[in-house]
Amino acid sequence: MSAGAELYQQAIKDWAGADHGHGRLDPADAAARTDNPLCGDRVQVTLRLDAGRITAFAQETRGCLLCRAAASLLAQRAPGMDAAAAAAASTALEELLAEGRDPPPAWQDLAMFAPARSYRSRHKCALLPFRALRQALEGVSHREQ
Amino acid sequence: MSAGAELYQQAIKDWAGADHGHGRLDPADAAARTDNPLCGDRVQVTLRLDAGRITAFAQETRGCLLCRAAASLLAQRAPGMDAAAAAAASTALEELLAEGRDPPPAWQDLAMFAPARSYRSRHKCALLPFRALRQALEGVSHREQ
Amino acid sequence: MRSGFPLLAAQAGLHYLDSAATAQIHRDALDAVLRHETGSRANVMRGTYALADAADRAYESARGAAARFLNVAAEEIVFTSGATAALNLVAHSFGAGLQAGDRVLVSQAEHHSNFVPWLMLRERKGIALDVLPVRPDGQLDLGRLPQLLREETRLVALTQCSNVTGAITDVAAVVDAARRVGARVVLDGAQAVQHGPQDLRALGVDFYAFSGHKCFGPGGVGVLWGRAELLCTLPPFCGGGGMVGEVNLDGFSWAEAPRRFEAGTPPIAQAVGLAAALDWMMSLDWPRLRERETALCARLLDGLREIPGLRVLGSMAAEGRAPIVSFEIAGLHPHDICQVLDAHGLALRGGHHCAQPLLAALGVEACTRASLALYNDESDVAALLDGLRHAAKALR
Amino acid sequence: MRSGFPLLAAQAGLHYLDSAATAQIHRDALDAVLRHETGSRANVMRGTYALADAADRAYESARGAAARFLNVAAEEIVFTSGATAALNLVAHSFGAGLQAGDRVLVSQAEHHSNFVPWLMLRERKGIALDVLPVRPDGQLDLGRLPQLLREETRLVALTQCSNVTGAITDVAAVVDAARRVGARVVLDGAQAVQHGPQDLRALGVDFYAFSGHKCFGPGGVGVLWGRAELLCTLPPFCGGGGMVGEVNLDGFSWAEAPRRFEAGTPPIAQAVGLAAALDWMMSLDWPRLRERETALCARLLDGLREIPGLRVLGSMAAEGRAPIVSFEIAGLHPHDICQVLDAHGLALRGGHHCAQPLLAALGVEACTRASLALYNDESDVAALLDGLRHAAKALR
Ligand SMILES: Cc1ncc(COP(=O)(O)O)c(C=O)c1O
Ligand SMILES: Cc1ncc(COP(=O)(O)O)c(C=O)c1O
Repeated sequence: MSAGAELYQQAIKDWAGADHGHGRLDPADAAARTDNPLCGDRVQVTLRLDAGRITAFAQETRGCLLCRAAASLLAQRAPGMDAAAAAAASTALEELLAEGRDPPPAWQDLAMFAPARSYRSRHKCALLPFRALRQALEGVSHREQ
Repeated sequence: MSAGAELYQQAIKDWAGADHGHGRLDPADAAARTDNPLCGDRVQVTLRLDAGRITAFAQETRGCLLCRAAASLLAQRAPGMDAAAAAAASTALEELLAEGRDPPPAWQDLAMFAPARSYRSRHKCALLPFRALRQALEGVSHREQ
Repeated sequence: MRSGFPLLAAQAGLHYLDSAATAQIHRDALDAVLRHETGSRANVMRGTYALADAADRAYESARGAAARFLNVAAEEIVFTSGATAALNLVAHSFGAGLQAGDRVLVSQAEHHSNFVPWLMLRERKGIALDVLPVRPDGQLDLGRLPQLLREETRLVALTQCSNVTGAITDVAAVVDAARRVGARVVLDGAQAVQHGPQDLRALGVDFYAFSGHKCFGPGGVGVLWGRAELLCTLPPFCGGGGMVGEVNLDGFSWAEAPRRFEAGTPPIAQAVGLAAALDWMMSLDWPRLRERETALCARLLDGLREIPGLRVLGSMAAEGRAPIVSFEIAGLHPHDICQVLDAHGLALRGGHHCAQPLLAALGVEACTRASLALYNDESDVAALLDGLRHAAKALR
Repeated sequence: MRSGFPLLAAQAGLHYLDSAATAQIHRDALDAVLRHETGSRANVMRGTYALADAADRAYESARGAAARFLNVAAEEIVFTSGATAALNLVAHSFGAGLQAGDRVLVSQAEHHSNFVPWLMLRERKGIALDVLPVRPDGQLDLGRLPQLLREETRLVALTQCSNVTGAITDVAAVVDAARRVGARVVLDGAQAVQHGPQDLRALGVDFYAFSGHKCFGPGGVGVLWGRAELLCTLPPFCGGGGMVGEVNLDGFSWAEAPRRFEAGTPPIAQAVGLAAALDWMMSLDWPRLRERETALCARLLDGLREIPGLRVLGSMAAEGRAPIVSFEIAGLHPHDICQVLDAHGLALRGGHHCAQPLLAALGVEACTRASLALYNDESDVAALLDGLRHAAKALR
């Protein structure tokens, strides 16, 4: 398959299609929304927490396949994570996209985003849910940079 | 002499040096001031009139040799002129500068400005006193275009 | 045609279908910029040396070319940094005379550049903003004009051509209605100029804005046209060198229009390049080119009809529109579509195209846009239709 | 050195001494513009296709180059259409937070572009404007600062370097005094950048403005730098595409800085060209170049001393100044002087140089200005001194 289309491996389509954790927790202990003002993509994350650890995670995502796959993956992995773990996961994805660095063993699934590396304008798509999670955990709720 | 310096024929220097009509009439029947906002040059013209004809003309000019020569020349020729004659003189100079057209016999002295033709940015210098005169006669006193 | 555009000539495999965002630059425009920068570069504030005189002449003759392109007078041409800057200029200079109680009418089909400045003016001045709705076919609902145009309406700000649907505004009808209440009309020509010279006298509007980079010229330059009798009364927008008469500690006097609106060193080489692009455009056979654009657009629309789940935003007619076609495909995100298309050498843009109010009215968040210009041909359309079929397969 | 500047290379006989108005463009800048327009031209609002990505990268990396040139962060760089636009941006965006009772301090040495925007702000907002006087030697009278800086002073707007006298402002002293009353400082760097990279962190100012065409880059582009913590709180100036988050009929949200201040399509190729010019400048040996400029300036000043009736405006010292020298010659008008000089291949500008308040303080209406840049050499200075002797003869 030609470049570009290779981005859409079955794994991405599967994760996006699964749409794990879809919904909104109410009440929630933490929440954040990130937007990509340039295309209108949006991720809304709601969390329940116990002593700083995630006990429940929900996401409502309007976005492209990359964004939805990332949100869905995150929904599967979030329970049990604290702020440091969320930051580490986000960094792992950033480093994969920016430098091609292999993700740590616990985040091997992130490798499905590797082909996005050469499409800089798409990095933000995959990162959007991760940023939402970090923001929710940091208790800040400002607009996505 | 090289181009550019040829602009400064003795006639121009003489007319400018003579500074005919220097001063300001008070009272005056008509007055106008024209400015070149791009360099601060300024011509102030005051007139006395009788039935629309100039009986006395005075000019205060701050400007380059071309501007001063034109003001001085105008001071010598103005008495007796009416609005139509002033407009005709102004047009003669404009046409000389824009198209190289010979001035009419009565305005042969304008020919000293002919070398300015190729220096478009200088046309305004010579025209400034003529514009002041026209404005004074037209009773308008708006800023020079 | 393609050979006149260096980038397209160099990239034979590229199907450039994003001319509504930026048109490719024509060789003549690029050459003019080069020639100016290497032969006539100087500032234009009346230096008296030969080079400065050459720069002055070039800049003022660029004003003349823009005037000819729009069928107006050169003194009515204000060079700006682009259409956005031109529209903001109107919002500030014309807007300075407005006050609470006055109204401005905009349409819901506007690009953000002709929408946000009026939202900002509303904040600054407390004016009221009325919004002319769009119909589901993307056309402005001109039937609402009599009701929306009030005695207090001072200005109507509309696009000549939608950058999303390609819908063309019935300017005569708008001008007519606006005149009846004494309102002025500013027309955003950003999307129109790439499809041929304009006759503003015939259109009857009061202000007109466009950008160089959308009509085969350089970026960083645009034009505001305003009626002489308006320009000569409006206050300046930005302050700086060149737009003043006298300056002292107590204040300053205004230079005459158009220089009053050109504070600072203008984009000289860019204006010269734009003039070359406009001169080139004025040398073309536009009736023929328009026919060609329409035929190509028809072919595109016909092809899109065949694609399952695809919905075109606005009209499906190829006539009476600009060759700009936006669409959504059920279940596929525009970013993903454009990504796959890119892999097939197709340059299209997905997103809200800086027209969020319009997209909201049409019920979508984002869409994929194909825009055709005079250098596109049937191979581009065929490649796009092919690419969309691939995308549907790759993304599902 | 001269061979790197296409116009100067082509016109061997030209003594270009008007770089303070516009510097000649460097080959690298021109090449970068060309390369961009023919290889990477697209709009920069996040198109996802390869060409758009290339344009995005080029534009954002231009931001990086400007940041390196000023020793600041890339997110603090706002591209504008020039220094004038940058200063107007500050006057509007920072000025939006000011109100009657607040004060702005400007100097009498300012270019109109850093003077008129504050006169206009005074009209808009009813603030008070204080004016720091210049001494007869052309230096700002900094001794007056303690008295002029009041508790109500919110902003100090000064030039880093006078475009008439070449006087350099003691920025540290100004920043120090301004901090004491909590005022912000905007520095007009238009004349400084052509003489080398700047260290804004060391200078300690809050805003900085410059133009590309004065530092060997293309026209139509400039830079506003602002401290991140300031930029992120300031409201936008112009409205349009790219500077918003969400837009609907009720209002709009702001994009993050710096894009919040870049409404519409920015001057993309021009920013890329500017970056090439700045990269080239950053590769030079500035201590050596400054020495050379100073030596040349000394030679010029020495020569001018010999010319009967000539008076230099401001300082006669070659040290601690920019190589910009303005003068009058008793009985000769600057236009006439420049005209004769032009006939000798000398490009100099006569007039008020958009600094009427300064000229008034120095007691002249107009003057002749020679400004030296890195491509000038002793032959230029010799030709000028020669030309002035000719002018004195020809004009008397
Ligand atoms: C000191 C100073 N400030 C500001 C400007 C304005 O720069 P620009 O005209 O490029 O906007 C200039 C140059 O004209 C200048 O010399
Ligand atoms: C309809 C319309 N108006 C205004 C603009 C703004 O033009 P620019 O970004 O060149 O200022 C655009 C293009 O982006 C447009 O499509």
